[in-house]
Amino acid sequence: MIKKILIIGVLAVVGLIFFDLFNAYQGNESLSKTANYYAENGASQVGAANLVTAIVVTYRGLDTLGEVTILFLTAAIISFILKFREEDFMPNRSVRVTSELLDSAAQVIVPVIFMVGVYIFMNGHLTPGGGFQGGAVIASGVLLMIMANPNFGVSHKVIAVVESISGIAFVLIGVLGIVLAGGFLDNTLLPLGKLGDLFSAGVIPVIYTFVGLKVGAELSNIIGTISHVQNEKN
Amino acid sequence: MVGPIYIIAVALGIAFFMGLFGKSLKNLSEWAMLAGLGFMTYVSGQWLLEFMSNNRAVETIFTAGFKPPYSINLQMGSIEAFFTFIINVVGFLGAMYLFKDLKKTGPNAMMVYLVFIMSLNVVVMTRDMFNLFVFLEVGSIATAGLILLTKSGEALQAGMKYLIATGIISGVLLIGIIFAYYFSGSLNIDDLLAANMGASKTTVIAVFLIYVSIILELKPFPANGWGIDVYTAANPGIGALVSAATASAGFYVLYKLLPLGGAEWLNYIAVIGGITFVGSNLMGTKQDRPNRLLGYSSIGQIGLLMMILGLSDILGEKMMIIAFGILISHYAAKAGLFWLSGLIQAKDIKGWAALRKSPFLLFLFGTFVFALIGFPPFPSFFGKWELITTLAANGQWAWMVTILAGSFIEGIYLFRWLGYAIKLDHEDLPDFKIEWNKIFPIWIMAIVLYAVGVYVTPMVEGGMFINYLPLMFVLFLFAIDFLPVYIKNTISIGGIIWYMFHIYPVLEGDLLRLIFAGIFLVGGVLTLMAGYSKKGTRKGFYPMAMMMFAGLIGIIEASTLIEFFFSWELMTAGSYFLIIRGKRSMPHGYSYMLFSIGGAYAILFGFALAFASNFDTSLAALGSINLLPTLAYTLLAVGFMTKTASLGLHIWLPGAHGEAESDVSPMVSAILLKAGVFGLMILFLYMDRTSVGATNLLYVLGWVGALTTLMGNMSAAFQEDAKRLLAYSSVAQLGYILFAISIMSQLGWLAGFTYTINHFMFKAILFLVVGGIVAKLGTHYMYEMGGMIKKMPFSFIAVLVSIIVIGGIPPLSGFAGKWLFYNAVIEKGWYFQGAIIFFAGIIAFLYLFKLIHSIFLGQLKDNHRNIKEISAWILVPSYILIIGIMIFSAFPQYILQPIGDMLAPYFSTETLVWEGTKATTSLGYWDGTTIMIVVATAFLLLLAWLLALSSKTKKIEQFNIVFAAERPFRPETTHVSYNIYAGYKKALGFLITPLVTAFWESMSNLVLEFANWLRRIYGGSMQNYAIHVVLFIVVFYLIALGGL
Amino acid sequence: MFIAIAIVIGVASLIGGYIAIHHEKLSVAVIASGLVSLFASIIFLLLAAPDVAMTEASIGSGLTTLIFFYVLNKIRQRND
Amino acid sequence: MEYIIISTGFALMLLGLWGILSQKNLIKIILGFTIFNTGINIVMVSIGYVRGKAAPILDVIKPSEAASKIVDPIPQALVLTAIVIGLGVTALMLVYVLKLHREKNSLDINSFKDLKW
Repeated sequence: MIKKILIIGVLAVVGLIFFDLFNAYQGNESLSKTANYYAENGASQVGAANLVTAIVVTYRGLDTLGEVTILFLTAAIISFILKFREEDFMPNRSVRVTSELLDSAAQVIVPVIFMVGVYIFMNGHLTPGGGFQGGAVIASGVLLMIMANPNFGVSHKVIAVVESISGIAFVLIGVLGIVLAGGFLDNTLLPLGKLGDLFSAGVIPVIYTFVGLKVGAELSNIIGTISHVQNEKN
Repeated sequence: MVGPIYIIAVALGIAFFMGLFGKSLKNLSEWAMLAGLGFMTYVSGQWLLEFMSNNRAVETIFTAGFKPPYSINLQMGSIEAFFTFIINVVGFLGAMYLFKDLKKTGPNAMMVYLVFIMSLNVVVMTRDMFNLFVFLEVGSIATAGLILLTKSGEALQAGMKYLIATGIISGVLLIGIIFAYYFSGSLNIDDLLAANMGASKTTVIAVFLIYVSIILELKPFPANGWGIDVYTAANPGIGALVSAATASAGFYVLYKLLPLGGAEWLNYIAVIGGITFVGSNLMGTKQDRPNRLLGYSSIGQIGLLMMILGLSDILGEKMMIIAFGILISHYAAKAGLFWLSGLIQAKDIKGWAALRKSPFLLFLFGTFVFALIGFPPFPSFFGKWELITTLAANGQWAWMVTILAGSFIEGIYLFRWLGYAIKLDHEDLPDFKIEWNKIFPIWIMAIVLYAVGVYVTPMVEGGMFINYLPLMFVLFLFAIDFLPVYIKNTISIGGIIWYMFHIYPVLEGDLLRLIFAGIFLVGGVLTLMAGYSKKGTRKGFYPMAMMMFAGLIGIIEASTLIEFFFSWELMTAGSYFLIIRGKRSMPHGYSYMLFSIGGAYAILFGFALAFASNFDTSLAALGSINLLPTLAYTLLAVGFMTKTASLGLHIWLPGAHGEAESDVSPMVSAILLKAGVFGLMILFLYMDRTSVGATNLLYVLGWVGALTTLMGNMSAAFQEDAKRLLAYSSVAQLGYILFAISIMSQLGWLAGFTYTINHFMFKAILFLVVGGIVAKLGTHYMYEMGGMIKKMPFSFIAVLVSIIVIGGIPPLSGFAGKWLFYNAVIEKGWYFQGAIIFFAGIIAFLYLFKLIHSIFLGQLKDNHRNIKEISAWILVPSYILIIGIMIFSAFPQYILQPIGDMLAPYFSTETLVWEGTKATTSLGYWDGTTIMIVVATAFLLLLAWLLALSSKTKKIEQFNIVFAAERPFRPETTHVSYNIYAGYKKALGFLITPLVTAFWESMSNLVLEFANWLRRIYGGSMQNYAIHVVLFIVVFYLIALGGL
Repeated sequence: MFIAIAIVIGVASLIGGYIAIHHEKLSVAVIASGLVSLFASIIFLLLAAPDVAMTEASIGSGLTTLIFFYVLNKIRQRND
Repeated sequence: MEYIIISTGFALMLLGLWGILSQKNLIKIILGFTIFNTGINIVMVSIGYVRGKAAPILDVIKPSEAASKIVDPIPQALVLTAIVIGLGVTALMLVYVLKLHREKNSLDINSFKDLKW
């Protein structure tokens, strides 16, 4: 009880800090200087209609690389924590009988989900959404497959290959930016094209595709590992 | 030049690539990881080299082809190059060290490892606030993964605690960053620093949030339970990384963001750092788990570094060298210690006794411990020196006390630990395998410590004068440590003799130094000669003995404060290792070290005051202290008195000297103690003795000296242990010296010198001979000896001569000392103290009689019938010293007259006048040569008479009359000299109740109890640790911004 | 109009948050927290941030919730 | 409106912190973290909001007049990153809890106090 009162007291002061922050917040009437620069030059420098994408992939591309790395790390850590083994993915251990209806529904729906995912990250530079959202959607497709059929063999190998290749591609594009253009992850490796076209915005669609694939693979990896972990007998 | 961006690209590329290896190429992963880390090390190393050799501008790396603040930019300057380099080096070596663990866990773990090191590189290089956040997150997640390389419940719990705490911290940081962006319109760190957000009341909140989260990442006390547990539970290889690499990166982040808030915030950082430094070290004192202990120590060191950053306004341009020295020592020593811990895998620091199986590992351990405490020649020594002196120059007394107190507390547990490793009796020493991939990194870290230490020496003011020549000799002796004793002994003696010739021209004309150099070097040669009686290789003895002598002679040679302090610490380190060699010396070595560190810090404080008085680095600065002069004199005197073992500071001596090896006792007693005397003499000569403070100090010291003498002699009289008796006798003799020089007159000082020279000679003889006898008979106890006069006539004569000197009986030089002494006392008018000393002098006869009687006279013990005379190698130096005593006794004027002349300028009146062999004072005269001739004649006549009578004496064989039928329950009670002074003890024993020991014991209990009480905050609940984190934020907020 | 929606959604998300933290049944709590994310994505739409809204909906309320359920499921299996 | 929303964000943060600091069940604590993070995200996006302006997508808005017509895209980009990081941390925590549960067969935070002092 005393502890709860202490916590409430502590949080009251945290509330005070937030109140300070709230008081400091005055809303915005105009853009900050950095944002203003992006608004004015983003389209011409990067060629992406979606400025958020322009920032995420190009201006702050290093953050995105770090972000992808975090998911990558998480997947790697989870698989070694849960003592992941290839054998666990062999579809010979029936855990649960699934309804045939769900199974066949999944077979119809999953390809659609994949298509949607791919669409989202391919169009990341034009419309809302991008690699992360698309990747998440693809992962949810994988999830559905696992739910429908727990014995579904998410081939770890395939996932690993997709993950690795897209990761390497991301880094390579970054390095090519140094060699061929102005710096690491420079967008102007490819022509910027016409604002609003699918094939525009330099390497953004390419990067976002790889990010999407990589995020999709990483998330599937995480989900697959958790769902297939066996309960140790002890 | 390979661009720094390739550090990221290559690390990530390899990490991503590992996923492709599959089963068939799985074995490639570890080599790919090592290659990646090697590449990263190479890139940062080449930049470091570039910045060190060329004066080139900072390299900025723009990503995405745009200029900041519109895109993220990285920066590679000299400091970034340094930090990335040390991170990558420890990353590479750590990977070597963890090679098998990583391999066992599989490629996933290697990816995590590689990405972890990469993220720290980016954290150092990035100039974008949000990018910093992202890569800090990468680092924490990777850490949470690497903790689980150890598959234990504890590791899981620690990881969870870590995740919860860092989850809260990163949330706070994120809010801070977004508001910083809101206020300044930029995420670029340079823009944020320029925005001066600390100035406005509304914007300062963002500054607060960023500071508090970065500080929390550095695990400030007491909101750091989550961090400690990581150190405790994780694989020590990971502990090494977190301690060396993560902490360095975090420290650099704080440095990078330091100007964010303005000067006011520096104070908070300094205070938090100070609390962390002291608090965390205090926690360490009650700790028995090695990894956890290292965790506390790591956090303490980072606290010290935080404090240095906080004081950067005060430290000015010196901050760099200070922080560098302390950081690099922490980095290398902590990594090395964690790695050692991983080798030994003991659950308790007592298990480190296993290190004894490998002298090399013990050497490494010692290196790391001494580097952490800040002994020379390690970089932390120079860092601490600069830190304390610079703080003194700015009048920051409180900070100086904090730093020295924290360092001392750190010494408490580190030296306890080292003592365990060197000496602890351990029934079943745990076995450990020595694999080259684990040893190699540890060696590298030790080499780094020595190399950097030498490298920074000239950067410190006055440091270029430091003489590394003797240390090279020590190093050489280390290298030949496998050779047998007689070779090393000859080399050592040769080295000292060579140094005598080397140093004589330097010191010629400076009699004071010449005398002490003579004591140290001649004494060194003579005591070393006894070493020829030892067999085997005596591992570790010679380097340490030479280190002590190097320190001793360094003190003599020193012309600057830093040289003096450098040598002083060197001597302390060497003598510590010598003392702790004795069979039962562990606790005594430990208390010797604690008193020595305490004393050294007192000296450091005093020197800092001297330096700060008029920015003079030379030893002459002691002569013009105008900052708190009384305090400075007192601290210096106390510091030197820890070595002379004056009353109150003496409790280490009897054990340390009594239990030491037979030829170490004379070294540490006859020779080492004189270092303290030399220090006091230097101090007294330089200080302004007309000032009120100095006069009072001298008066107090006079009393301390008198009481020390009384206490020492009484304790000696009641001893049954022969070597302890001699040890207490040393305490008493040093009391005489202290008293004599406190008189501050020419006569007093002459007496002091006479006592110093006498004590050197007779104590060397006594410890050599008695030590030899003790070793021969296999017992320390005098009641188990007896009748040795016939077995060891040469020893008897040596002891007899020494006793005559101690007793001050004519014709030997002891009488000269006494005569001068009482003249000085009467001249000064210190009658009370003089009476005490006189009384103590009578007691001295008691123990002297006991000593010679119970060893040499009386019944020969049954089991000693076949004992032979002690080794000639012990007798030869003793007899050389006896010759010395005879010369000094017969011709004192050859030494005392020049000393008197030397002292003349310092003291107003020349009270001792020499006419040929006759010395005259206002109270009388004395002629050593004449006395010698008279007494010698009388003696010879007596001897002749005795010899003439001896033909009539009848010899009776000794019978065993002690027991008729049964053994007595306590055989010692049948010995006449056992408890011989029971009556006196009854009457006067209360005077030597070990009050001082009790005082220090209760002090240390107090500290330990306090630590024990305080550490209840680390109750183990992860939720409570989260509350601590939030509480830290809240309290910091209330203090910094809440007007509290 | 927007203000009214903001208030309603804000209150709803706080209630959701309260349930997530205090409801005894873990499954209900997890769903409630998923709802909080969903409300948050509506808030992001109000703030003219469709990208964030999409991400929050798919990752925050979708994937996160699912992972929670997977883990709960594993824990329950073990308790049985 | 943005004031209401940012207050909601702060309130969610407090609520999440309350959950983290007071709940005994580890799953609840992680739920507290997701709510805490959601609150942070809301605060961050609100920071970039400009009253009455549109989303930063230049499909209808012409690039030349974008500066006066859109909200700040930077906080949105940051939040995108933050959400993904949050997912990673949450997943990692959950797996930790899974393992902890196996260790002691309990989800109570107070049963994991093996390391202390």
